[in-house]
Amino acid sequence: MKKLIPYWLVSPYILYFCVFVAFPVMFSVVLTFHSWNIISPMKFVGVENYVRLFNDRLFWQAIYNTLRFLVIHIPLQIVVALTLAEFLNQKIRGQAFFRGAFFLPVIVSGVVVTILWQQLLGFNAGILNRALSVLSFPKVAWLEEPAIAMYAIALMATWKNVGLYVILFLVGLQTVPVQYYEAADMEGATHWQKFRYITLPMINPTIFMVVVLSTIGGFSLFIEPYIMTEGGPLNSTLSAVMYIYKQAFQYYHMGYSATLGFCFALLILGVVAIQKRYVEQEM
Amino acid sequence: MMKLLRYTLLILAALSFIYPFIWMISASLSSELGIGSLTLLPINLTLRNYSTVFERIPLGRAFINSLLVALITTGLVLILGAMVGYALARLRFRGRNLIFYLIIFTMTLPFQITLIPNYITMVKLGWVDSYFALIVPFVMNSLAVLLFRQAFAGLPQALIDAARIDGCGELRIIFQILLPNIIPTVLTVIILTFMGLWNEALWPLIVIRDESTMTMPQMVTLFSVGGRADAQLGVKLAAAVMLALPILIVYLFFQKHFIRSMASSGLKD
Amino acid sequence: MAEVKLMHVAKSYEKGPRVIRDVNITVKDREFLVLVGPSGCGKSTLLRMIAGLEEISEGDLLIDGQRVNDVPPKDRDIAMVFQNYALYPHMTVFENMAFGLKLAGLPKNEIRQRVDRATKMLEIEALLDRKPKDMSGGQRQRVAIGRAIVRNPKVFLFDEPLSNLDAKLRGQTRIELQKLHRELNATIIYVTHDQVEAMTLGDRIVVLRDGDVVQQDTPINLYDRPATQFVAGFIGSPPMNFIPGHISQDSPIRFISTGGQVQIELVNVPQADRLLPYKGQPITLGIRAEHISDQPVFAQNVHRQPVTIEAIENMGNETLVYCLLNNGQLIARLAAGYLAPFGQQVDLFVNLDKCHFFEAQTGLTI
Amino acid sequence: MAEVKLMHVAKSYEKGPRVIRDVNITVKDREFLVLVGPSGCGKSTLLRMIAGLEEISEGDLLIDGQRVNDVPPKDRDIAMVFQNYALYPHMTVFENMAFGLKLAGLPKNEIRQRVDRATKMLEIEALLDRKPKDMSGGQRQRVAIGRAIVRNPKVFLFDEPLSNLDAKLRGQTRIELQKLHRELNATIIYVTHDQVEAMTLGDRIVVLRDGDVVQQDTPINLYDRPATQFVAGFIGSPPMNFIPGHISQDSPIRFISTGGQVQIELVNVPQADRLLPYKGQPITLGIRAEHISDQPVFAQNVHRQPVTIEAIENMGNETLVYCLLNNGQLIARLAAGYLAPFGQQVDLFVNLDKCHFFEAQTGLTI
Amino acid sequence: LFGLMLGGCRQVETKRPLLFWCSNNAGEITFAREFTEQWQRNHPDKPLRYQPIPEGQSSEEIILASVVGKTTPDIYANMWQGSVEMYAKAGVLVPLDTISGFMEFLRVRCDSSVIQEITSSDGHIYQVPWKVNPIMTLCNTGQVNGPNLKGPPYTYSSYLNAGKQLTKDANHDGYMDRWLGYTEVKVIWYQRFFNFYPLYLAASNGAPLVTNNRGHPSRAAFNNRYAVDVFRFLQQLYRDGYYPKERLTSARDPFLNQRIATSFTGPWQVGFLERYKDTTLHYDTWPMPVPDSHTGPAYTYGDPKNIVIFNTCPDPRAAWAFIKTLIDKPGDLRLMELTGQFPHRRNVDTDPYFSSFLQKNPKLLPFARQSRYIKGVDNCEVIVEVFDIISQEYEACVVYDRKTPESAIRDAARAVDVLLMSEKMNE
Ligand SMILES: Nc1ncnc2c1ncn2[C@@H]1O[C@H](COP(=O)(O)OP(=O)(O)OP(=O)(O)O)[C@@H](O)[C@H]1O
Ligand SMILES: Nc1ncnc2c1ncn2[C@@H]1O[C@H](COP(=O)(O)OP(=O)(O)OP(=O)(O)O)[C@@H](O)[C@H]1O
Ligand SMILES: [Mg+2]
Ligand SMILES: [Mg+2]
Repeated sequence: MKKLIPYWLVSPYILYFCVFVAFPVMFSVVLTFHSWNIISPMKFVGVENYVRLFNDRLFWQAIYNTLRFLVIHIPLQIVVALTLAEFLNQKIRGQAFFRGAFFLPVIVSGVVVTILWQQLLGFNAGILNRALSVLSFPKVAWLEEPAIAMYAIALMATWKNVGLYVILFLVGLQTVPVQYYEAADMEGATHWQKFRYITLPMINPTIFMVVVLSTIGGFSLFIEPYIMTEGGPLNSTLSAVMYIYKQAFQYYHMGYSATLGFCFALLILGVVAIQKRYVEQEM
Repeated sequence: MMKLLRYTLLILAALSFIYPFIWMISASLSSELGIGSLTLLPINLTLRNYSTVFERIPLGRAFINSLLVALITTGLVLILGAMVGYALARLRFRGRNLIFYLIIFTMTLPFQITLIPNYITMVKLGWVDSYFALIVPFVMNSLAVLLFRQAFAGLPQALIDAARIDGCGELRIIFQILLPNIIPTVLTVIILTFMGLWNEALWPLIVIRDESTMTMPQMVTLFSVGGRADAQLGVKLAAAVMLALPILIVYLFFQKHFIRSMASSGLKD
Repeated sequence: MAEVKLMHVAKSYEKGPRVIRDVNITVKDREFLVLVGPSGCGKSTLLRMIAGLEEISEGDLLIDGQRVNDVPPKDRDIAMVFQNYALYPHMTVFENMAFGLKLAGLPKNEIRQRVDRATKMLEIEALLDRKPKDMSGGQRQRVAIGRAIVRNPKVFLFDEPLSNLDAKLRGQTRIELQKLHRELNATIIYVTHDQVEAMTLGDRIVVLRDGDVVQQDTPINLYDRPATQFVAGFIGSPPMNFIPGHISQDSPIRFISTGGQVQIELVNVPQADRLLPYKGQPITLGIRAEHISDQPVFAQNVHRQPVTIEAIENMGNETLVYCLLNNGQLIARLAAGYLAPFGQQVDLFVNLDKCHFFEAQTGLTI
Repeated sequence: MAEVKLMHVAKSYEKGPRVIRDVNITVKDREFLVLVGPSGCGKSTLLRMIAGLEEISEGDLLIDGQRVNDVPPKDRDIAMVFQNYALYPHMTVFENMAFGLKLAGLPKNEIRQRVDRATKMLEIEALLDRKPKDMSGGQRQRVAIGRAIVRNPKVFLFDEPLSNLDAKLRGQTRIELQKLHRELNATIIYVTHDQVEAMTLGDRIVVLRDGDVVQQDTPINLYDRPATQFVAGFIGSPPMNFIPGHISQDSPIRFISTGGQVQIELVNVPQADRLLPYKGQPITLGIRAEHISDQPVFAQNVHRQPVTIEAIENMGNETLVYCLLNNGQLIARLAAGYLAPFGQQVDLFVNLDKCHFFEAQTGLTI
Repeated sequence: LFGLMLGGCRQVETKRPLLFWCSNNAGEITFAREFTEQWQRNHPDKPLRYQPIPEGQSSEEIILASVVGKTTPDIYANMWQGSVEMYAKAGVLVPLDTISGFMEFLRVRCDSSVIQEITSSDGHIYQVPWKVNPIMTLCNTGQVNGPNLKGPPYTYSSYLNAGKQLTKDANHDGYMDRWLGYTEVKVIWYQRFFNFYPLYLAASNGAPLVTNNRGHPSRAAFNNRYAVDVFRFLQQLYRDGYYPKERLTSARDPFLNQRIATSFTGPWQVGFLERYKDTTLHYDTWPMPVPDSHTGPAYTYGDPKNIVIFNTCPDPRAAWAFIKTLIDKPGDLRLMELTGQFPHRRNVDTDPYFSSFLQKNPKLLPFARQSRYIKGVDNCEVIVEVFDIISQEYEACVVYDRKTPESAIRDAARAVDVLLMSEKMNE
């Protein structure tokens, strides 16, 4: 009887897992071998979906875009978050104010943020461009120029999330005992040397966690391009998730969409696993 | 010198985070003609936009829905998350590691995979257009379980032992003895869950069609992309402000605990 | 009347080796029994098995003659005081003490009474409304004991209750525990890894090592007649000096240290007869610091040993002298104020009547 | 040659009261100076001011006669060992030790040489490639010292370097620090709150209290001739017994304890003359545990005092007896094996030659 | 938890009122309310209630989801003609031609060409043609009739000429801020209804995008010079900067702001402009621009929205009876009055029943006239994807000038053929 107690406690999770994780995953796997438009019956098509996937230029473009987003977004995020955190991690008046300000976008709904950023990024009326022209810089076609649009999206995603990472880094920084800095003071390290040789290595775990978190988050890039650009211009911001969504909910190619989703999930798990391995090695 | 630079940079950064919100609020209070400008203060101050929003969509009802759903779900996440987290952290049983890995797996699983099947599940259960569809799929939160697991693992075994000697059962140990001692984690879980639920727009869009069951973000999304805003920016912004306002107020209210508890809740690993 | 009996008790954790092996202990009614041993030897495990917090893998646990292996903790009529007190941090002192009683369904005024009595006994009446974090270590310690007392248990279990206190407070609390034991008239089982606590508190001491009972006896007997080299080294501070060597083949038998720097005639030592069979075999000689002197005060039966002084610690009331001997160290406890330059050769005198001899292989006392 | 001189040094933290008040200390070349005092008395603050980690609010700090108040830490030619060692966790032992030298721009082989010499001295050659987390407390401690040594500083600063070690290791390391001091020939300033460390390590001890220097002297002098009641109580274990009372008006002068249970003729005590002016005034009598005996061995000048035995701690080599006296406690250090039933009245003998007397108000020694 | 599930399942159907989903803009909601109330008064025995369709990104999504969820309404007004085929094939719609009196009613309302357009590939009719919104060229008359300008109606070259005159940098900050026109540059498929598709219909006199020969596999039908010309024309507009690539929708409506002089849009825009315009804005409406050589009327896209009855409906006859009240002449008039949209019936512009309304709303008159020359979309299950493929090429060619119009149209046609082939095979 006593042995059963743990199982009672985890039973809600098991039930939940079966219904909301295991079933969907299995269902998706089954779907990948079918053609289905939701309202008509499913039709078995063998590996046709997989064949199609390999020839789907747009899907690979979407994967490429997603990776490109990660490559822009993650370093940007880390540099900005770390800089702000490092600045905050000092005797500073108005700590709470700054932390609160940075955290503001995190708590606000993505819907609000996108509505807001549409106003920020407009070419003519956009606040950003108007600020630029006030400072007599040339205006930038943030969302209309294929080479730039992804940067704009990354900027927006960074703006939205960076507050969380500032906090995480701040926590990381504060767990570095002062003694290390004092010891370094005794040995004559400069500000930069202390940051480079003590802070950075010491918050390595935090950095890796931020990388992993924003990788997972970045792979699910969806709402920003969905509302801001619809994947354009010239598909330059079409993210994998968006494409999967489009296949499912615009064309109702459920089977194909599931196939895409399935392969994409494998990719994510692979990347995260590699990262995790790396993290474990580091620590 | 260094200090001056630091403050300048911080203030600039803070401005870039706050200004858009201020602009949004003041624009939503401006008349349609005044919106174009970059000001901090509303031009031709008016509440027209807000009254228009309320005329066109039942935002009050949506607010109640959102609140109800978020509160109930958060409560359930707390209870269930604590139970599972406790079992994982403090009890030894066969399959414990398996469950732990399942949770990690769930966390990394992209939502697109589960979206359609879950919708079908909702249909099969007849939960479309009901609160169940908004609540049940969210009652388990992997992050909450992990946070609880970590927090429980950090408590001394002796606390549990003492409670056992005093005659507590497992549930009483969890909720009467342990939970009061990991308040930061509880707060973090509450805040993160509540925030996530409050802002969730995609899932309601899929499972809720009935206006009287809609949540606020759903309503506002539909309003701003749909036809009822008549493409009027001020009205859209007003709706967006209404959506952001409750969570902002909660946030301002809790802000001190908020960040401190995030910091001390072990979110760091 | 509360007697605790462990009969062939053994424990192994899941997929682990045995951490307790065939332990037999009888704790008599009203006895203060101390379990002592180095870290990881299984003291806590044993105590937790008695408390019912850990399953007993094999053997029987009897309390007052009744087998309680499968009785849940709360029904064993025991109370436990934990190392870090394990006070519920979110409850006041009163609530902490009353919690168990409330769960047991006692009426309010009964609870009140019991708590009052305990707080009076421990002189913590003033703290009743405080929370643990607002108290000093010593106060918490008392509350933890109070929480145990209110349950009127037959047996008290203590798991290193003093190890979180600073040296001064620890000394005070030891005295109070002695008094408490007299007042409560209860059976107490007390775990510590500190030999001083064991020596000063226990009516009887059980020395554990790697899950085995090495010796159980009164403190004085443990100190004067340790059963093994391990016990001899564990009890006493500074630890007993050990000099490895062997017994010479020739007669009269002599102890010759490894390296040969120490050579002692053993004809007159009390154990002379028992040492005879060890001729030519390796043994270890043990001598406590206080049985070494800088003057030949011990009548006749002394051994003069030249040593090199390595360090001196003047404690005010005594001086510990660390000497180099045979590549090993010899510590002598000399009178306060003893002074000698470092590196100097001096002669020390070893009281041969107080020497111990141990089998080199088994560590058993000869 | 490295002399450290603190002249009228004071410190107050921003918006705080003074935590260091007008301190004057001269640390002589090659001296091992220990700063000791209760927690919060300002020891660390003082040390950190010497290191340059904390600003000096008032007064001058001279190293070798040069004022260094405004010299940054790295240029003061000092090295510091921190309480929890502050080894960089992500660097190996070698990197830890070499870090400061690398920053100073020393050539590679010079660094190698210096590290080699230090590791040899500390016998940690085998650890060079380990990271701190893979080492025991004692090993980390040595590495921390090694990191200080490689810098060839004039002055070593230690801030409670042993407080994270367990009792046994602490004892060992004390001895090693003594040896190290002899080998390095360096000036050492050492902070601790443990009086045993202070007594056994220091050439000279500075006792601090609330930011003030109470007494600075050699260990033996501190023990035998404490300047104040505070020092007397702080140094020595168990602490000195204090009996509050007053000097009688009548002649020959007597000490009468509050409550009157203790009455001692003071004619023959060494301080008799100095006590005369205190007639009728409150004073405190102090006597160390080892100067109380259960037999009148101290020739003539003893005082027989009946007491009630409250607790007995038998340590094996000695017995501490806790007696009730005058609502207070009196601790006597008696021979090993002393036994007496609790609650019994016995007579103890106080060696009047070893008594201390303190002004009740100021605590100053009379 | 189990209790929760049981509770959720308890949604037992009792005798329920018919549910009518209307579009969810203010006008149509009022329209639905009025007619529902009227119905309730006249038929208290057949309860019916209305509800604005819960709007999603597109109402198509909502309908589909409700089909999957079996939460479809009984009557849905505002079904896009292009998506009826899919639902018909899935068998969730009631074939209306089986209801007695339906065909008779229909023949009175519409031309035979319309009836042919809405007849499904299985020969049944699943939709009631309800309303149309012809896409036309809205012009700011204050601007387009300026000096050096030959005003509307436009041919490609006169339109381009207008662009040259009207596009300028009014505040001299180095950036254009007045344009000839603007159409959405996003690749979303339905945005082509407001640029490429009506222009294509106008140029080709209403040619289809996809051939639909019964028995043969469908093929792309737009690989012709009309489509290429349209692409070239539009490409020119962007290349010369007459149309901004930058998104203007996020700010206030640019036509209202007089930042653009023309706009391809439907009659709903009139209501919007009347409500929000300031006094300096004057405008009028003309057909879509046509190639210079074009003769005859200019067709356009009519954006037909139709009424369907889902097969979850317990009483299709009552539903049809209700629908009839919506689309008889008084219903159609009321629709115009409330929404400014046009009934899909013949001779709206000349029928005296509607003339007084049109006289009162002269701005709508051009749309009424245009409604003689409108087309819907081809009856094709994957029409959405067809538009999406065209959109992709449209963006590359027209907006970003990365392709010639010829190759863009050719590539699009090829992709559509592949799509249609694979659809055929999957059937
Ligand atoms: N939950 C457990 N699972 C597996 N092994 C355990 C567990 N708890 C303790 N052990 C092992 O059992 C042995 C005895 O542990 P125990 O805690 O009883 O030692 P202890 O004597 O109390 O030590 P300490 O003085 O450090 O408290 C140790 O080797 C330990 O590693
Ligand atoms: N940064 C600071 N700001 C304000 N007050 C401080 C600061 N650091 C220390 N203090 C105060 O200065 C006094 C002396 O502190 P210090 O750390 O020197 O004590 P200590 O003797 O080293 O004590 P311990 O033995 O506990 O280390 C204390 O009262 C402390 O509260
Ligand atoms: Mg233990
Ligand atoms: Mg300190």
